[in-house]
Amino acid sequence: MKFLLNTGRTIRQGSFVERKNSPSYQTAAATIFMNPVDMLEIMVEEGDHVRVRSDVGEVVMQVSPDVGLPRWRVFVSLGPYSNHIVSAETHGTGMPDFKVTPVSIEPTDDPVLPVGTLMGLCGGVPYED
Amino acid sequence: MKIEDVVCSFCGCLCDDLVVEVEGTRVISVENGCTLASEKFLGDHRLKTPIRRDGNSWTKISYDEAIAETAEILLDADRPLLYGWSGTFGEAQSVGVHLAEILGAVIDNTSTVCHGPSILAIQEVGHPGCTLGQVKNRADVVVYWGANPVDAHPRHMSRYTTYCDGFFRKDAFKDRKVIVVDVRDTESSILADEFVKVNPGGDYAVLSALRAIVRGKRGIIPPEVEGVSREQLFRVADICMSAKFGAVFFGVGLTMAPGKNKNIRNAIEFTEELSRHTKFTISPMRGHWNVYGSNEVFTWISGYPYAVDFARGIAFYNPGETTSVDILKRGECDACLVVASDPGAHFPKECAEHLARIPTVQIDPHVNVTTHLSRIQIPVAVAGIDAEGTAYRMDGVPIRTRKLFQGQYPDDFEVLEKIYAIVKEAKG
Amino acid sequence: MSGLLIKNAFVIDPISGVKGEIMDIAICDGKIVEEAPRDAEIIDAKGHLTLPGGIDSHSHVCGTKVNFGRYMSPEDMRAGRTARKGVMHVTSGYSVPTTFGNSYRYSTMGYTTVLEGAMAPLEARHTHEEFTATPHQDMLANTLFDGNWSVMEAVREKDVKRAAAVVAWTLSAVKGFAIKLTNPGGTEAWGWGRDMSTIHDVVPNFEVTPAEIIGTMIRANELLNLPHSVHLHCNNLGVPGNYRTTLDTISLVPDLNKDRQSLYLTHVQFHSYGGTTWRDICSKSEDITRTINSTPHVVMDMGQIMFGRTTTMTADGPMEFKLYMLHHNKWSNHDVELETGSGIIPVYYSRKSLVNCVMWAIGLELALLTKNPWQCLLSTDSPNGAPFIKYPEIIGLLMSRRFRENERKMIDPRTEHFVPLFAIDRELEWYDIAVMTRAGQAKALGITRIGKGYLTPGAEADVAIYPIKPGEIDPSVEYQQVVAGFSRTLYTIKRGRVVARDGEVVVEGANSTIWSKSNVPAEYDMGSDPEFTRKFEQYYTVRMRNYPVQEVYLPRGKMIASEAFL
Amino acid sequence: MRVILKTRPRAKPKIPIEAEEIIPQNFLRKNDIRVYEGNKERALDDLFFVTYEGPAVSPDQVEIVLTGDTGVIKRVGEYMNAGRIIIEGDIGMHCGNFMSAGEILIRGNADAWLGREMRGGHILCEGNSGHYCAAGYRGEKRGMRGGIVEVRGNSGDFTAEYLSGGEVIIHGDCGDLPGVEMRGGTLVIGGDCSRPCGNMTGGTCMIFGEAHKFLPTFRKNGTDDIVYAGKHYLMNLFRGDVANRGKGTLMVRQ
Repeated sequence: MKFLLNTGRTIRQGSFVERKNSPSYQTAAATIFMNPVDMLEIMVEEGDHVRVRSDVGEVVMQVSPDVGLPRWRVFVSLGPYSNHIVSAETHGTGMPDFKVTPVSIEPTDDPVLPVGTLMGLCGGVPYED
Repeated sequence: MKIEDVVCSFCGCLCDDLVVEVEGTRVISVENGCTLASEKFLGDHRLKTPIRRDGNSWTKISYDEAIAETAEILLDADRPLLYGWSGTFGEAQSVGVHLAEILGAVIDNTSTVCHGPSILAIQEVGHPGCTLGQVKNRADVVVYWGANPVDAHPRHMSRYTTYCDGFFRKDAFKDRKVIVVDVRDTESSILADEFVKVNPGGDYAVLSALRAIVRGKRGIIPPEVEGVSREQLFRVADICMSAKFGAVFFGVGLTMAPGKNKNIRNAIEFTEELSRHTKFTISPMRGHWNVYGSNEVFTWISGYPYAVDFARGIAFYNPGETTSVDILKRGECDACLVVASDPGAHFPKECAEHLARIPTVQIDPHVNVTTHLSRIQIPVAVAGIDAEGTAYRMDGVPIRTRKLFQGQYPDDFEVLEKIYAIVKEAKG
Repeated sequence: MSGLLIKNAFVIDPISGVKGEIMDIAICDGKIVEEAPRDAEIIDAKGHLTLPGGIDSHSHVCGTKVNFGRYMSPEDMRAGRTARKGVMHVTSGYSVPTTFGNSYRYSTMGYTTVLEGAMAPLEARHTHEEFTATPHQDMLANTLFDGNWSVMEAVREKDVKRAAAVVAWTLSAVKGFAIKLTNPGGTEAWGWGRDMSTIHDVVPNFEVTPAEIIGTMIRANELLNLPHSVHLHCNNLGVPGNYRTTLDTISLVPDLNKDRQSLYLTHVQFHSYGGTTWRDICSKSEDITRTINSTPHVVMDMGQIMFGRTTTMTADGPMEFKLYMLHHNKWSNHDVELETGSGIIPVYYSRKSLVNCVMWAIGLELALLTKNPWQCLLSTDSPNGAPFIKYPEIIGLLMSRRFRENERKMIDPRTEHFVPLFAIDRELEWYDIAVMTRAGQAKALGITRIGKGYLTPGAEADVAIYPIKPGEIDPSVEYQQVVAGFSRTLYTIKRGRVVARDGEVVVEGANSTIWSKSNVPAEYDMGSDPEFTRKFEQYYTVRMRNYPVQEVYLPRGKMIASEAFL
Repeated sequence: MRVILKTRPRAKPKIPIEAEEIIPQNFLRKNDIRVYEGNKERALDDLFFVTYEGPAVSPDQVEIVLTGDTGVIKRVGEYMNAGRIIIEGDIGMHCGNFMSAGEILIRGNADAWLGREMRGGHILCEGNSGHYCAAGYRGEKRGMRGGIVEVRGNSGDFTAEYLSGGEVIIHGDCGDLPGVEMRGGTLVIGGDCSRPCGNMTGGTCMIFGEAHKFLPTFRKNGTDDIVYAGKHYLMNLFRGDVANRGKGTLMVRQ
């Protein structure tokens, strides 16, 4: 199913910014919020994993319901997971389209990757503290 | 030991009324702060020593080694990028600009992915603004547009707007009308007297419509503009025009939406239009602690607030070209120094991939997402906790942070000065 | 001991009564002395014009609004860009240059001391940070009190002593130098989008008038025994017919100080307009100077405008909004809680605009019609009238009637019907220029007491040697040489050290920041006044303890202490 | 005279080259043309194989041909006032900045800021152009003031921003907000675009494709039969942007 991805600050993501290797940060940054009707439609429940795909990449996240979101709109806090699927195109302004990325979402059994592993996919070497 | 009037170093509010209790080199309690402040002060997850990536593993190295290697990496580069700066204090930012100047580097701060578009808009039409106390004491209408203070600036409403009494607003909660404009319901929109829900990417059209209404052109407005009814647009315009003192606060919901700087420009011109009828001001909700300070410091030294390219010796500025995301996306830079920020977390994947490809050095107290992409990381004291210096609040008010205890880490200023000294020696 | 001996200098030192004679100047450890140390370095001035270091008593170079002027003007930054070279940092900017750009340009013009015209106390730390990055000039900050709530409350209570106490606490907290009033009362009214149109209008909610604020502050200033007088930007700046406001204001001023003026009026050009609209605006410089000539206890600066583009910036928020309504370019405004405001817009002064031509003429007339050069100092209110790099051209215009006549041919021909300029024959002399660019400033600012503005033993060794031989050129004819000469010194010497030579800056520089502290009796210490502190904590958005500027921001702070008569 | 500049292979091919000295007038009298690779100054020979063919006595007789990996070369043709530049492939940003006369032909694509603040002359891009084609500079009140920029392919966002004079013709589609802040001159869009002419105060914009997300602040002003490039079109006329002074003309094909 097609969705429009919006990203932004959340207090939970903000709370764990200085512990980015922690499971709490992972949970805060890799949760995708979705209208409950949409969840029914793609047959996922709270905590289930989904694969989110855009033109530039794909990433696995876990779902959480949010009735405040209109249908076909999803929200992820800013961070490495949402940025895995946001394009670096800035339209000559320096600023990527963090607010409007078209994505498709489907259920998956794959795990949500830890931050270090995700950066490993980008060519980095995970550092475990 | 209890320390009063402590300045928080998390967001652009720079709340300076925290009471922090310290035992030795640990913070044990925080009063008055929001959740973000508490986490910041109580957090105890520092990187202990400088580290270096050797192949697929990490080794601990000394500060001297780390600093010497960093200088070498920067000196070897043909197009180094110095990015970050908002998490540190002005004195360190100043060394950073001079380092960029001597290296012929590009220096950019986190405005690039925050309020960079606001700066571009201000450069087109200016900025009718004020300090936060003006709003606190006077405002009877407050508009949050594309901003969610409850999550991003948790005390903004209680220190400056909705819940804060002022000299001319003795009962703020009753005396002020709050309008929230956003694409989704948020914790902040629940608190609004008037919630305007706009289609994603529709802000520009809504602002144009509001401007036309304020100019007396109601007749042209169609029944609906980007999900907002004509009746609501009229109502919002009327509330604004009948305000005695109105204040617009806008967030990244506006700067990041399609149209970017043009959205902000439209919001500023809306404010200017209102200024012909009554008193109105507009202010960006600057996010990352001292990001506004980095704009200030960059400006008085180089003339430009961010995205400054010294490759040709003189300062050149052109966001979209000299901004970090663009430079990384195009694979231009051949070395990167990251200071007090986390592009690994906050830049799109293509940028992270380039950071991993080139020698990236990070100066930061904590392990963060960029750590995994770096070659070297140098841990430093945390600004506002064990390091002190100047920071600028979102409205331009400069405040000096306190050093709560003497820790074991050098601060950003000391580390950067050492790198600068080596570079200066080499450059003559 | 480091010494320097300047030989064969053609010295004009008005404060010491030297009106142009060839002499030697001996310097030791940053001071002028009777005799230079034996190993002193020698500079042969070869008869060139040698003056005390230039002093700018009203310029906008550092602080929140200046930096915002830079921030919002990347187009301005495209001019004047230089790369790092030797000890010089990168510079950018034409009308609002970067701090190093300002500093180097002033230095090559022989200026060693600069007063920042307007500092909002709440944002003082910013001004001091930029002072540190303006390394070649000793800096002073006028501190804004025009919309200060505590001051207005004291004025309302007719309590001069309390007003003085608020000033004393604030100056000492923010390391300010003097009292600045910018459109007094008007900046508070602007908090509601309003303004003051006469000095007898009532400030909303505070029930005081500009006249009462000005009168009280002049007396408070003298109670505090501050080095400088009140420094006033009158109400109604830039409004046709505003000369009446200016004359009304001058009539308020008592003569209270034997050493200097009791009121300093800044950028008076902008306050000397007759007429009722932009269509019939005319010069009222004769009325203004007639009054100044008979009021020796008032000193003014010109606020000359020069043609070309620049950026206007002032604490006078409402005025900038009016200007924006005329220009429709870009407009910034920044109100500062409980204190003051500010505004910025870019402008272009055009020779084709009659209004601009009238403004241009008025500034020159003020200088030419004021009999006593100590009462009319040279300024452009930089960058409002023009960037300070235009000073040499202004000197040329003042010294040469021919230069003025040549300009007359290029401006709107109707100008002469609205201004008396072209009927004025006076050409100023070297001595007048020396007064109007340093000695007069030193005296008006009250900083001769710390060795500024003269060259006799005991003075600070701030010296400018210009490539001009006064006996050998006729400024009336060879005005271009005058302009060139004042643009670039042979040597600029700051605190006994050569800082610039032939237009090139040769050392990194380390300035001082000069500030005032008036010692008040304990009962007038606002820091422990319950009412003052209660209101502070309630209405400001920073804690009182976080407000004062720490000593660390003034690495070479120089305090002028005085005893208050409270 | 024909000057052929073929790029040499480079160790770090993504580092941009700045080459504002590559303009016809310089090749007539200047023999030490400098170019910049990142923060390093280079001689022209360091980065290009240079061949000269034939003589020239005035700059309008100079033709410069750029070939090879030219897509990262910035500022070619800046302040050009005569002659001709032919780019066989792509060209980097700011091609033809401030040019006042002469001709630039780009056979490939042009990166952003093509013809920025152009005063006169002619730029033809056979491929696509990037964002801010024929636009202004940050903070400046006026963008392109004269001359012609013609793009055969598509153009990016903010095309002709602050256009004040001259003509911009995009045969293909434009991105978002073409003609934004426009105050004079003519913008012609052959294909589609979105949100045209936001905040325009003057000038004329013609759109022959679809105008998506049309702004609510343009006033319908009837229709008109116009002739463009020898053909008749029935156009819907609009005046706007009434969020501002509203003195611009926007035409969209019916």
